[in-house]
Amino acid sequence: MCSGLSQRSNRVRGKGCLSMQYVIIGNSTAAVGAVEAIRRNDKEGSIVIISNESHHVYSRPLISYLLLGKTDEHRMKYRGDNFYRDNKCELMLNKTAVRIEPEKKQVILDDGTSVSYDKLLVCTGSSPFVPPMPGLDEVKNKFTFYTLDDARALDNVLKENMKVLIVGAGLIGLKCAEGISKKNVEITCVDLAPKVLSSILDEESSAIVKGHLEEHNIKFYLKQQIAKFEGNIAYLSDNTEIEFDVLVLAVGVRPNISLIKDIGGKTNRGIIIDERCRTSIPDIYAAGDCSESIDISSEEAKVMALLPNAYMQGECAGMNMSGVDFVFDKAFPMNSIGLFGLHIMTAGTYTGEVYSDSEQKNYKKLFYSNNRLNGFILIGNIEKAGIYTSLIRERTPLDTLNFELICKMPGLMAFSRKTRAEKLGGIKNESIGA
Amino acid sequence: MAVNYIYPEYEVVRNYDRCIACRVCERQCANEVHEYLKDIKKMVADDSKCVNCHRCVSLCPTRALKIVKTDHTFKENANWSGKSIQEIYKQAEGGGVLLSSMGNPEKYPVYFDKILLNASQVTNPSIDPLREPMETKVLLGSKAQNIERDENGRIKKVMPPHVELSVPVMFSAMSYGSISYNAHESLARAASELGILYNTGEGGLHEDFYKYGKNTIVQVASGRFGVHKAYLNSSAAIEIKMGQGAKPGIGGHLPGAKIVGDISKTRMIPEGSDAISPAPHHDIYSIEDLRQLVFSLKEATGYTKPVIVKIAAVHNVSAIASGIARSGADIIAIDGFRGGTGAAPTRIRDHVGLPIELALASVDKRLRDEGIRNNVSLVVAGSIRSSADVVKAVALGADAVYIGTAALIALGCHLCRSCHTGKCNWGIATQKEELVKRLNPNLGYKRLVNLITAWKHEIKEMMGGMGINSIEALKGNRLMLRGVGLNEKELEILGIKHAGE
Amino acid sequence: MKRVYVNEKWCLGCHLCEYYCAFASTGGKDMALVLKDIEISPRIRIEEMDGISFAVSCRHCDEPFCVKGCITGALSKNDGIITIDKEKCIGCYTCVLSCPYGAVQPSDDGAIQKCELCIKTHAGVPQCVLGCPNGAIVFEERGA
Amino acid sequence: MREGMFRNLSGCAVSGIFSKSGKRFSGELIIDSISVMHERSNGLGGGFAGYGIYPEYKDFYAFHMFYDNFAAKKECEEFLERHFDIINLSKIPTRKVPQIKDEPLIWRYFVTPLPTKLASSQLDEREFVVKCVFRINTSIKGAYVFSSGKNMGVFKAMGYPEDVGRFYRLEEYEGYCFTAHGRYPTNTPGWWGGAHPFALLDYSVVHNGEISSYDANRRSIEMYGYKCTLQTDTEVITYIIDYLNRKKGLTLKEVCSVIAAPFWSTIERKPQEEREELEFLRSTFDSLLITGPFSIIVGFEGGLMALNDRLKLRSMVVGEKDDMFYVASEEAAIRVIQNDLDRVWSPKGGEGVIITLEKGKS
Repeated sequence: MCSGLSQRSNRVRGKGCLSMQYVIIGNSTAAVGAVEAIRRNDKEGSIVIISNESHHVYSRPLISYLLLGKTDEHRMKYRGDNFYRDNKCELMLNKTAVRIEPEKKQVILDDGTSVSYDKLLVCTGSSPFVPPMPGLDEVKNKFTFYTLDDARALDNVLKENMKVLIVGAGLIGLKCAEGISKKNVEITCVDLAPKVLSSILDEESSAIVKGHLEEHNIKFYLKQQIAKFEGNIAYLSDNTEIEFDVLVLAVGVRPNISLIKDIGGKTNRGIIIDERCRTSIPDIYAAGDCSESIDISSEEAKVMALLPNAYMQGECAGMNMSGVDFVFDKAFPMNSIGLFGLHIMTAGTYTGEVYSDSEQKNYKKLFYSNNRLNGFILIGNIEKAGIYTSLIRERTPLDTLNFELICKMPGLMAFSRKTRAEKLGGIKNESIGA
Repeated sequence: MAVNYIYPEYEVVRNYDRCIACRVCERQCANEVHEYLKDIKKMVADDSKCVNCHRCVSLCPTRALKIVKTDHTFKENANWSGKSIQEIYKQAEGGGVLLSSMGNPEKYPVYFDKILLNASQVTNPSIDPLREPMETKVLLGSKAQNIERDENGRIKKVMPPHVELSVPVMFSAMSYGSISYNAHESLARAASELGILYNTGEGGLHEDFYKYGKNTIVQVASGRFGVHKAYLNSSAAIEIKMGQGAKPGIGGHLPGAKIVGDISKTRMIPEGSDAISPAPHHDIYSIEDLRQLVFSLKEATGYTKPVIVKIAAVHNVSAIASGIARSGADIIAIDGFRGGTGAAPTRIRDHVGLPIELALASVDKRLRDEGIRNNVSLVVAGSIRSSADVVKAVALGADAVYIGTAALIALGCHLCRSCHTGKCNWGIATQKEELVKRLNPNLGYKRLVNLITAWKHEIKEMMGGMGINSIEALKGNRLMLRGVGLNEKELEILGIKHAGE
Repeated sequence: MKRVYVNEKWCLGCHLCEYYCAFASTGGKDMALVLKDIEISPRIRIEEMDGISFAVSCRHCDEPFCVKGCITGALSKNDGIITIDKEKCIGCYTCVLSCPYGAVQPSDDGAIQKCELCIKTHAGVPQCVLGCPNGAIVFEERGA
Repeated sequence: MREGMFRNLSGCAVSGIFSKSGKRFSGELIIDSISVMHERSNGLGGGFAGYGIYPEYKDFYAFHMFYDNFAAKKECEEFLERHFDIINLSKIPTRKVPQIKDEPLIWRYFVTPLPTKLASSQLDEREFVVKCVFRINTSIKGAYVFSSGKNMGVFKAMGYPEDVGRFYRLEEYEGYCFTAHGRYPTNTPGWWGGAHPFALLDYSVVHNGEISSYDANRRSIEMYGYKCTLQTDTEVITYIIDYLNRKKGLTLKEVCSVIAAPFWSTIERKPQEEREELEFLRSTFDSLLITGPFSIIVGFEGGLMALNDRLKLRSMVVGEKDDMFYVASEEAAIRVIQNDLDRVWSPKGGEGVIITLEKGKS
């Protein structure tokens, strides 16, 4: 068993062996991670990627930046134009996998054709979830904000001074707000939760963020539900009327798990995978937003729909699919968001004792228990935040370092001299010439 | 104190067009010359603290700094120099002996600079060291006096204890305490890589360096610091220090403040106690006492190691050397009056002793006249500055030379002559941890290796030019030398002809 | 693969590496002209406290979380060197959040900056290494 | 100006002929050989050594003397009378040759030390003789012993060697070994005593070359009581060989390992026993290592040794035919007297070729 890149092939593939057929359903981050890992070990096997979109692989989180004008569709490409060619991938665009036949080891597509596989990766991601709301069907300009096509559609209708109502003050909703702010539109945000970014911020930090967003003219109605829509007016549960030209639904997403669930694979909210990204069905792997794995910071199984996670799970799946035993057991929630110039970083779980330190918009909160750092929230000064992240990722015992110091100031200074020597490579330096 | 009589000797000149206020000068000056004024975002300097060590100059990334000698002057006076006047001010103020470091800086003749080397033309070919072997290896020690044969007529190869050098240059005695751990390590590692020897000086030997024993000369000096059996036996040779060129007739004094930690342990004296090396060895009041010490040390080391007796070059040096050559010593080291030191009374440093060139010439001659030159090897020290000095010394009759100052310069010493302050900005003559670390032995030892390697190449070139391919054929080969601008007496003492003869 | 290694034992805390780094990234010819009166933003940074100091710059990890987590694909590792495509970077700082060494920094231009080993432009040796007066930063091969 | 007042540099020609069987042959042969190398000399010195030439006086030291004047002769003879039993004395026979001018008085004495003097000196006989030779050469002005061995003699003069040979009527001598020297000094006004061979007791040395270690060697050998009065390489080489072979008891092969010691790198590659011996010799007599170009032929009682410097910076060829052994600066000098050679070779630098009489021959 191994993790990281120290890998050992347990299957010899040489000339004369039948070439492997890898099939990947989905064409986003996890798929790229898988392709890159497979090609490290297997230069010959065929890789088929089935995508229900029509695009070269792009970075989904960038759609808000696209609207903001910070990137464009070319630069949004997650990998270069030659990615599929260089990695010898057959890309099937605009095809939806409707069924897997595990006994025949094949995938049935929406056009009735089938693709057979030796190893299959399901990285179907998730889909926006739209709860039932009275009158919603009648709303004309309503959008979800999840895919490039969503972003294009939204962009097409937005005009200056329009009123935009965003339902959902989570990550997607707020990034959307930032993205469209460029268009000089009036933005209102409604959320059932009492705070913004409720899934990743605590009250104090959320208040800071909210305040900051309000400074940028975003109006919030929190702890409010949409009671109903009447044409261009939304009625909240407290009867507040909000007039809008465009409605964005950013309430949440749901993992696309049906392909596995339908054939009796183990699922919960997401497809259940082990630390090698295997589903309960032989030769079928899952990775990315559609999957559910153990969050090492809380030791609970959960869907962690985060890009870094998706890549590393895809990579782990790809490694195992191509015959190299590889473990990914470092998943935990982790977010880095900028909103109108304010940076917010969070990671892990917010349980245990708290170290906090805040000054105006600089906010820091560390959560720790049992000699481990469980999670943190940083706003404003995010310098060297990765050092905190690594404490969570590596489950570093806090008594091996100067915790008091690292709380104040993330840095290698807080580690022991020996650890620093290892980290910076200098440990071998001391023996030079001896 | 009402009046400050002393005007700063140097001025720090900063080119503000080039200064980017990176503050490296400020961080690197142990004398606290430089300071950053936050308000005006400018660096300033206090000239009076500057010792002209060039640390700031060398590290300034934009070459914004230089140090110049002040042109502030006293009224011209051929007799009363500014230096003499300033020294009186200092003594009138402090009432003490003036202390200095490194070698005699005064304008005495440098005989090496008045000697020229020979080269072959026509009648005798020069030899190209790049094509032909050119031997610089030297064995130091006394020579077998008799040839004995076994029953089969084969020579009994009984060689008196000796040491081997790949090139006739050794690092002279500099104690751990007077120089830093890192300087010591640099010397030890360089000696080891070069196949030469370094010398512990009188401060004992740090345990970490026992592993360089094959390349170590351990010193036994009047203070007997750190001398014990394991110390003696960890060496390649043992040196009895009777005198030192920089301060003949004077002992040493390492203040208690420097006797801390490892230094105290290595010297085997309590922390904080002054390390006083008496002027004489209190068990050596005459030559026969020396002989007893020589044989005591041989006894302690099973007659396996050559014993060196080091003396300062003083007026009757040849008679003293003759006595030492008959005392059982295998090697005599003679230290000239320009030899360096970590601290010496200025008057002693500048006014006592002999130029090594004259001392060497007369000792070599005397030992030959007495037929005992092969009883001992001769090692000379006291400002060997280049490979040319090495070649000249060997041609005058030396078997090898010691270099101290040259080695320190290779390690970064800028001869600011402030060792005695303990604030060496180059991490050499200091025990302050933050300064000591400035000398990284990984770099330091390589610089020493480079220096000696370069000298070795040059020595070979010069030998080749003379048509000599083995250093022993250069030893005492005074015909290869000619004097320029020397008087009859000087030529006679040096045993060389004048150029043109 | 040669890497930059740092040994705090020899770090003098002189900060020269930072200045040489800052200078190198400008591509200018004369440090005095380029760095005069500006606040430098080097890719290598000294951490110092209580007489201990050391420089930290990108380790070009074998398992680069910054690359794997990069949401745009702007960070990539080629020939052992992790480089940034500043065109693609949108400054989300996921890499800042991922780097276990704190070696990735936000930069003035909105993207991030990090050591990209300035070996192509400077005789095969990074400027911080050339600028270090005491061998505390070295560039060498040290096996796995 | 004469030899000894300045350091004399020279190029030269050498030649030697040796009969291993001890068969005596005429000095004519060596003249023929050396004359081939005429252009390697410049007329400022030539000479010969012959071994086995005085069989009737073989137990007596044959002193060959140059006298500047009769006063010197008188003083020297008084000295000889006081220390030796003079068995025979005579002028050395010469013939007038136009090229040879300004000859000194040239005399020959067959002597043996007076037993009482020898006993009171506490020296062995040969050392006693050496001491006396040095005494004459350094303290009797105008007298110079240029040959002092038994059953051998040196003949030398200013001039080309072939003229010197005719001058000394060398063809009238027969011996088992002859060596010859033609000199090409760069600056000498010429003095007969300065011509070569240089000899002490029965060691005679002819030498081609200019050694760069001269002063190191000189100052070293002078420590052992030798006086280098001539300031020539040949003189110092002769003394070194005498010192090592006679006084220190080294074999000639061992002598070669001192004066043309192998490089340390060569020594390191030798088997242990040999390596230790070479290390011992080289380090014990470090100052007697001779560097710079030389080829020497050393004559001694019953043998001949040819040796080149360790880099072989001077030419030297060796040839053999039956019991005859030849050595010369140039092969032509051998071919001219024996073209039908069994073997011809160039010894390596530092490789001494030592030839001695076959057992029982003398």
